[in-house]
Amino acid sequence: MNSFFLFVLITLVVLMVVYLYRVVRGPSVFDRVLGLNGISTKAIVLLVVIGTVFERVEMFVDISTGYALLNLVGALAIAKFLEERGASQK
Amino acid sequence: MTFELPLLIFLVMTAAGAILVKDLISSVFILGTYSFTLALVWALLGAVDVAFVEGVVGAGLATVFFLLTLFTTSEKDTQIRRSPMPWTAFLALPLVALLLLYGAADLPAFGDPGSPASTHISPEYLENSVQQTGTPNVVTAILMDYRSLDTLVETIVIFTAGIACALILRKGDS
Amino acid sequence: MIQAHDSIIVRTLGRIVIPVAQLFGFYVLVFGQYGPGGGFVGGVILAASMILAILILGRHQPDSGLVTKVLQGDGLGLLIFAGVGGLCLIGGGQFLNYTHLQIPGLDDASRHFLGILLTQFGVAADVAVTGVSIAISLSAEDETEEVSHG
Amino acid sequence: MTVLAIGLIAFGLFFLIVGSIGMLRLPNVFVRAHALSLTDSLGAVLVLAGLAVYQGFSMNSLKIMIVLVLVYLLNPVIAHATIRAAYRTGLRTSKGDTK
Repeated sequence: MNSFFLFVLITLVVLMVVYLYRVVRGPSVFDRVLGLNGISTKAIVLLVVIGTVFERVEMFVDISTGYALLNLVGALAIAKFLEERGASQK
Repeated sequence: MTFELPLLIFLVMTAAGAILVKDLISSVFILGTYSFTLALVWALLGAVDVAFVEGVVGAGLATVFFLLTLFTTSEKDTQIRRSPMPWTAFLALPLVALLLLYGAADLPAFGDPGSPASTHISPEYLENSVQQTGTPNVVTAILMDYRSLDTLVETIVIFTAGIACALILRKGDS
Repeated sequence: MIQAHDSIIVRTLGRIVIPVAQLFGFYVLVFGQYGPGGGFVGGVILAASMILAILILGRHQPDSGLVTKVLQGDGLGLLIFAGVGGLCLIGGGQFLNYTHLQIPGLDDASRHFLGILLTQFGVAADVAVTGVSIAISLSAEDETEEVSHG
Repeated sequence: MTVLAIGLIAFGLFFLIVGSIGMLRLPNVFVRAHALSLTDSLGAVLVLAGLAVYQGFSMNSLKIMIVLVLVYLLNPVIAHATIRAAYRTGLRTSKGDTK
């Protein structure tokens, strides 16, 4: 079972690298935002998986709930910022 | 543990990306990713409280503050103009890296029970904190009870930062 | 001034998520003695929930009236923290030595537990108010226009 | 129970991998948002459900369920807000569409 979770962990990190490529290369700013959100989703799942491996889920679940809520604040701030900047350019 | 290696490589990749990217907005995004990854590394090392603070402050609140700062700038302010790297850096940086690696060879191993940090006072905290304070989380007990004066001064620092921001940035006579 | 977000989906989600975020902040704050978290993280999550209210519902709307009230509490958290220390002084001990909190019927460990809880509330209040205050300062309120009008 | 958990996690991992391939290969922002909001949400939710099943019925699985509901609510809304901003700033898929 533990080796299966290790496989899940390494797969998730490899998927994060794919999203990082989109964040660094992305032709428009919105590609970068989407990539950032994809990475944070992976990070939320990854924390719960790490907690399961360590058998201390009750701690790591709190961290991942905090991540999920704070991620919303950051993403909405980014969206509003880009919307207002684009509107002021025209 | 074999899993640390891909995460650390990912951490270095995000740090390099935040420096090399062309405009400030993308740099802010990649810094958010960097904080996420650093928090994952802390969680993997077992430092749960540090991971929580890093994730919540670094990835959440700092990104919002950076963006609110960028709100008030114009488009051409957020482009980074970078001068070419001086040739002395190519000589000096590998030397510094070698020096740091040489110094790191003398550090105690990870989790070594005989290292100076884990023999001086931390055994006493670990043994007595539950009886003395009734708090199972040792980190909270140390921060808020044994070292509470330090925490008080940190709180004063945060308060001062808020006051300074309000004094400098708020307009009007309010 | 930050306008309200004009998407009905985002505003509906905000009405659901903001109370959840505040509840979670209090949970992290109170249970910081048993799990990860504590005053600092709880305060940051409370501040984030109020910044979320500013971003989604708008700054001067009646829905985000809590933010205006919170801004009056600058320095309250520091007062709570230092006040607990002062109570220890009054009880005849050292500053912030919770053994000397003079509450009858409690043993030493419970006094320390209570002192840690109260100081955590102080830290959380300070961090939350400061976070909202910095966000409001950075968002460049156009109070100058109101001044020039009146 | 463990077999069900492994099945759910593997199924979710499949969706996450498909979402990543979509993020890499799809042609423009508006199409890539599908990879993020639909596929990625489902994958993450399936993996979290598998982990909750693996824990058995306890306080821990309840907490994992809270994270699951939050991810399932927040992820599509974030994609919606981002794509809405992209559309408002005048980004279009083809040149004929541009105002």
